[in-house]
Amino acid sequence: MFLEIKDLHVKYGNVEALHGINLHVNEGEIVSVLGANGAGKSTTLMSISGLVKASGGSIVFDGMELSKMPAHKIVAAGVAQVPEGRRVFGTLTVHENLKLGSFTNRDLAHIKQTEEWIYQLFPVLAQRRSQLAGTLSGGEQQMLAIGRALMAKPRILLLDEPSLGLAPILVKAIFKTLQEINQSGLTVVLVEQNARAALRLAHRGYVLEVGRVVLEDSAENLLANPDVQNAYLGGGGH
Amino acid sequence: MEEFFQQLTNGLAVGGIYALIALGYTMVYGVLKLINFAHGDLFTLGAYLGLTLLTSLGLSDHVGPFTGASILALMVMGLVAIVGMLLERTAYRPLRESPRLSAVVSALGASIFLQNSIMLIYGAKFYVYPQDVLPRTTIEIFGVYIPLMRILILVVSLVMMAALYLFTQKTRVGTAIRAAAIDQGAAKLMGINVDRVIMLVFLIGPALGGSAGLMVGLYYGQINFTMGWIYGLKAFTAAILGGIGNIPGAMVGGLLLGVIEALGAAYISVAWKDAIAFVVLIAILIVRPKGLLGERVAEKI
Amino acid sequence: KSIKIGLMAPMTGSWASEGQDMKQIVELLAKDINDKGGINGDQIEILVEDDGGDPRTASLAAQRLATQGVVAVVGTYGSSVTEASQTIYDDFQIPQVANGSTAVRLTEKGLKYFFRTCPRDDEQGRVAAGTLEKMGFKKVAVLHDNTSYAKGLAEETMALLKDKGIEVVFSDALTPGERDYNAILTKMKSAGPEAVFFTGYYPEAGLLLRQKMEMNWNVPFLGGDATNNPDLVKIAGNKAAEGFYFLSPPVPQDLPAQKAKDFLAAYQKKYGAAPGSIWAVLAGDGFLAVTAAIEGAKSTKPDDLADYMHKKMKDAQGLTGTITFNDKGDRVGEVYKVYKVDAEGKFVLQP
Amino acid sequence: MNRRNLIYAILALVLVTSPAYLNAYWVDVLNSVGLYALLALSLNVILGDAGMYNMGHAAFYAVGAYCGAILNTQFDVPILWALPASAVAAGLFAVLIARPVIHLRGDYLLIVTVGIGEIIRIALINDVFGITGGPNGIFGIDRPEIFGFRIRRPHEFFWLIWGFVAITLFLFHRLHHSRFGRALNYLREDAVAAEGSGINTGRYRLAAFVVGAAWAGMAGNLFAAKMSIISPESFSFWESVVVFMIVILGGAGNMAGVLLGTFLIIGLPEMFRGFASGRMLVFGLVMMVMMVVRTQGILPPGPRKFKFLGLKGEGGKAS
Amino acid sequence: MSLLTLTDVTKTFGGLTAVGNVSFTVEEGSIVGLIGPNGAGKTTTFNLITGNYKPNLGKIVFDGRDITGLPTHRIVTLGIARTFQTIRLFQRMSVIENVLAGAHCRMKAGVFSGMFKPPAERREEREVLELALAELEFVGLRDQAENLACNLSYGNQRLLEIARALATKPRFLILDEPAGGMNEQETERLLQLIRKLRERGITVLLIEHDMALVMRACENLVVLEYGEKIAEGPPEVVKKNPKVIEAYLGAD
Ligand SMILES: Nc1ncnc2c1ncn2[C@@H]1O[C@H](COP(=O)(O)OP(=O)(O)OP(=O)(O)O)[C@@H](O)[C@H]1O
Ligand SMILES: Nc1ncnc2c1ncn2[C@@H]1O[C@H](COP(=O)(O)OP(=O)(O)OP(=O)(O)O)[C@@H](O)[C@H]1O
Ligand SMILES: CC(C)C[C@H](N)C(=O)O
Ligand SMILES: [Mg+2]
Ligand SMILES: [Mg+2]
Repeated sequence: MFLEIKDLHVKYGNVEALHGINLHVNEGEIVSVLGANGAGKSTTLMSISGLVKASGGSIVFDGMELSKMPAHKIVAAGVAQVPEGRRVFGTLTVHENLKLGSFTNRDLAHIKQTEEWIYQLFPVLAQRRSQLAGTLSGGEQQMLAIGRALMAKPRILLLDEPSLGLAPILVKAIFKTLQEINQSGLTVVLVEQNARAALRLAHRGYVLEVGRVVLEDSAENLLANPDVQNAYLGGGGH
Repeated sequence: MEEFFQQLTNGLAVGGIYALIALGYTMVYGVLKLINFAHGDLFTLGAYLGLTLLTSLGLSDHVGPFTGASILALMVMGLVAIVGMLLERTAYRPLRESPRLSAVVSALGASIFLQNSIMLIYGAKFYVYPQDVLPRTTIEIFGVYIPLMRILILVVSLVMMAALYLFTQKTRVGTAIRAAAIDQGAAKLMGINVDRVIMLVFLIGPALGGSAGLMVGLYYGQINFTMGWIYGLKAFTAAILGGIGNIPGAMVGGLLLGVIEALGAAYISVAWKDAIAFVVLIAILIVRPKGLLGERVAEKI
Repeated sequence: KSIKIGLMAPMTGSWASEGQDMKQIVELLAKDINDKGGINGDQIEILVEDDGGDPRTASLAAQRLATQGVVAVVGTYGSSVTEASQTIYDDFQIPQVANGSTAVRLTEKGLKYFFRTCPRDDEQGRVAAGTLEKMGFKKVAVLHDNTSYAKGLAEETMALLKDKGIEVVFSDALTPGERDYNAILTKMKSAGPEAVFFTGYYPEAGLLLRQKMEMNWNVPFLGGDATNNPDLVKIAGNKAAEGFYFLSPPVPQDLPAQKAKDFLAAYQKKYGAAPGSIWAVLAGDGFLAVTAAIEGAKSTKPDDLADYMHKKMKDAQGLTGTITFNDKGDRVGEVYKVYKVDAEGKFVLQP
Repeated sequence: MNRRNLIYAILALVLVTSPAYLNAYWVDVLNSVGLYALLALSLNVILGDAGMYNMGHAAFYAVGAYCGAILNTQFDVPILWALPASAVAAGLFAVLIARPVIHLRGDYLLIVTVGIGEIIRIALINDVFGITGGPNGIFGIDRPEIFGFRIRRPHEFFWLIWGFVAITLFLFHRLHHSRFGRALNYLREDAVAAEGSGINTGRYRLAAFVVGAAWAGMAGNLFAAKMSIISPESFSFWESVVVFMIVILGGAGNMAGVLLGTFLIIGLPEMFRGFASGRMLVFGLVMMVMMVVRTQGILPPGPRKFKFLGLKGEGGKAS
Repeated sequence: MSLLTLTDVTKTFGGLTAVGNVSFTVEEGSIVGLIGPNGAGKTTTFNLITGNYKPNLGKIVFDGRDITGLPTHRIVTLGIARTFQTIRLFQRMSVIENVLAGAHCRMKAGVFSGMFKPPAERREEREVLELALAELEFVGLRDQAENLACNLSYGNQRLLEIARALATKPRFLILDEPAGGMNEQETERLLQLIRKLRERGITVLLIEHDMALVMRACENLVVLEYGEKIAEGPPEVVKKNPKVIEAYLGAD
């Protein structure tokens, strides 16, 4: 198994946010994680990346135990994340942000090539190459955050609400891109509020509720599940 | 006119020292947003360690004055860097996630601690560097007297600034330092070892401060355990003047502050010179609220 | 039962070496008296408080001494530090004998319990102006450091110089505690004085001399009594210090009295070196004045002591000569002398 | 809640009875603590409540002290009568100097206030307008008199100073729980959002400075009355730093914390006297350790409590 | 009657024209949507209306009064309130304290009445507390009143921003992506809330990328691209506009 999370517990101070999550991702899959606000989706992704430390359980990625590894080593092992709230480096330029994405990657030719590819993917970014990231519009920053994560040449990409604040046309474009890069072999974990679009893209999905996994199934089954429809797909849909 | 140029060189010499200390200040500030009030005391420590090493090793007798001084400088920088790193570990690291001013108070505590440690170890009296460690030649150009030491101070500051600037702007690690300065969490997500980056910064900053201390000892000869306080404040002022966090800014701010002081003393009043310097500082900040070279990103709302 | 006498001295801060000497001298003198059976049969106990050479610390130190039952206090060194403690001792009615604080004002307030064993700056100003006149200078620069002592002395002297028709071509204040005084020296040089009178303290004087030499400026320098400390030569270096004049009561090795010679020998024996400056020795005088008063008045009551010292004490034996106080609490007698630093850095009394 | 009030009451009682069993020295230490408490409480309005980095508070203290001293020595105004004048002088001074720099953020404001403090000190040393007495300062300030009773000894000053602290606590507590107090907190948390909520942030920045300065001015007046001599050294940069440390260490924005901070920073070094010359070393160490252990300050402020009971739409739900 | 009118408003950053010659009006009592691609200048337009930025050119008239260049707090007092695209609550303060921030501009007490608490001050305090609780009730956060803002979930934080804005007693409310980060169920509740706002007589200007929400909530849309207005009209019409489809909606 590519990524396997077993009985993951996470605490913020004294409050436990995750009460034993079990989740796995196979190589080449897109796995979607759904859940209401505060269910623990972001916390799960952050503990995979090592930014919050697990208080119990294990996270194994390609045979490596991540839960005890420092964050920078996890990234070097091939885990990249597009964090919630984008967190681009505001006073650095777009170009420098992308450069930093490839911090663990020393293959210069590949870096250049990926950067060009990202500029094709998001032409606005090419125009804004030397603008400071902090002055980009919300959507532009989101594109930059995705581009930056791709620069790391990851083996697994964790996305935390990538469609947040993006224009519909871009949401479509990004989801299409995700599908493409997935088809070229990249494994993807996708956290989304836009559940319908996410499930259409994903192979499998998980539903989180207050720090626990309450449902796990194939994407089609989840889409068809009346509970899921009620809770996350806004009932009837359009 | 002669007097003007003489005063200008006087100011540049003082400013060179300010700049050197300010570089270390700005370096640390840039990453941790921490006003390291203990920086001035690391500077003092540099001066004292320099004196101890100088008198106990007698380096220049063996290898010549300049090589001796360079080796001495490296040793002092190394030792002060270690103290700086320990300081970061004990007094600043636990405060990384807490309000900024908490760390400032911890830094003030560290400053008091360091200053009094030096006093207890060396005693409260003035110490005097041996004279003529470096040749004390003064050259005269068109009636302007320039001691060689001053040229040395300026050159060292400029070289350090250029090196630091290139390092932070052009290298991979330098970019990592800047990224960590903005958002440590996001930097970790880039695979940057943030603890290492901060440690590095706390090696470089104090080392620069220590080297400035040694320089002051060698040039002025007289040191005492409280001197870091005034120098630290001046250097902090210089860093702000140039735009804190900005490396060329520290240089510009330092030199400018030195020159303002000298010209203020020369043409207005010696007794008021510090007040004049602050008035100029305030005037500049009113016009440029982020200092001379500080970044001026309008906050995106 | 023992008699407690307080000593307030700069044990830390920039004048710490003076404070250390003061303590050693007073303690040695006290031991001497105790060994001989004390005063009126009582042993003496010395309580030392650090004033840090700083007025605020001094006011706390004074409070502390005042509440520990001392009958009198000796000290302290700098005028501004003494001034901060004066009213406190006065409120507690404790006689205070300062040893280095020469500012005129201190005894002009009509405080009943304040005395000093050092001379006053009006005398020092007179000697300074006289010396400059005698040396034949027509244009002088006066520099102080904006402490109350230094500024007072500078103003005193300038007024006298004006009367003598000597032009003051430059007068300003430096900031003590800095390292680089080139800007001031450059400015002063361009005013073209024939001599410079610096009224500040020795750490700055040393730097001024050294930097003056580095800019190849050979103007004679005269210093006030606060430059009288061997550290001056260490800071400036022998070469730069050579030829520096300063005013001071006689330095320890020039004290004529046999009592002083004996004491200095004993001191040297005990501590390995002679006291650095005269000021610490004057603290010894303060202590001797207090003990003489206790002995003479046969009392430790503040009013008795103060009265005795003001009116009855005549030519009590001190280290620097005999001690008599006038109504204001000032010591009677002219003591300022001119010294010059020689090539070895020794202080040589000028005829 | 009730337990906390009980603790406060006990502590207040201990303090009020302390002159009965402390000697003059320790009472004087308490007086010192009281004066610094006033200063720290006034700085707390600027630094703690409004979040503006002011490291030049000694400037306002100085203006108040000199105003009182000059009125007293030159115009024979009884020193306590000059109290309002000291407040007004320091407040006006704050309006003058703070207005142009009030928009500066964070560390830039910090260094500017340091600068203002230094400019004032240097001006005092150089005897501006010929009324400050230069380095000598002003001496011969009358002892304060209340109802014909002349205050001289530490035990007498204790009541004057701590009485003033009590009044200050009472008024500032109310101010904190008012529209003004809340506005300063909004400003501290997020100025853009505060402005966007309709708060005139510029005006409140200035107002915070004026209130803080006026109070520091009155503290200065009391200081002058107590010392009977003031000089520029009493208003050095270090004084500003000490007050700054008190506020942050105690818990910026919480008056109980600030008071506790004052006792620690001003009182503790006195207790360390046993360490002789090492006492400042211990002090520095203790400060580092306290900050590291209590990273938010010893008693950080909490959210305000409101009584919802009895309001419209409240079905008797107690809070 | 039109409540807000923008006439040829332009804002540049350095060489970049974020908003260029934009004109539109908002009728009193309506709900208008402002849409457009990322970086089109929507948020900037909001910031111009609320005085966070000053326009380089053009005029903004609110309720017959020229508000161009007025400071933000004045504009709020005149009756325009807003929420922020990136949440800007007073995170370490309680929910009720956050709402009281909005009520500030409707109060009078100053320093002295704060210290001396005359009856008028006490009455005023009680009134705003009631107002604040009522607004919390309105957005459904009444039971969170004493919680810290940072402890609220993302969606609830957005609602709290709305409550704070409402406490300023606005006539005109500007919402910048209020549904961002909400799931569909929460979005549905938001839609109800926006409709209730209109019932209270508050005019709403809304930026949102959630087309489902925009289509259902708004009666009029203004579309920006590259800082310029490219379309305007009722949702059904705008939706079919080829320019809008190409630039913003994308073809299905
Ligand atoms: N830094 C933090 N400190 C304390 N508690 C936190 C922190 N971050 C998250 N939490 C709490 O942990 C829980 C899970 O939060 P998390 O952010 O993982 O949820 P989420 O599913 O990503 O929600 P959303 O859809 O709002 O992004 C919530 O109760 C939240 O309040
Ligand atoms: N303070 C600023 N400095 C420089 N450029 C800015 C600034 N604010 C905005 N911009 C630029 O102006 C343009 C418009 O930004 P704005 O935030 O208004 O877009 P938006 O329409 O709200 O986009 P989104 O839907 O992504 O939030 C963007 O290209 C952005 O980079
Ligand atoms: C002890 C002396 C050197 C000090 C100086 N005379 C003063 O009054 O301050
Ligand atoms: Mg999340
Ligand atoms: Mg926007």
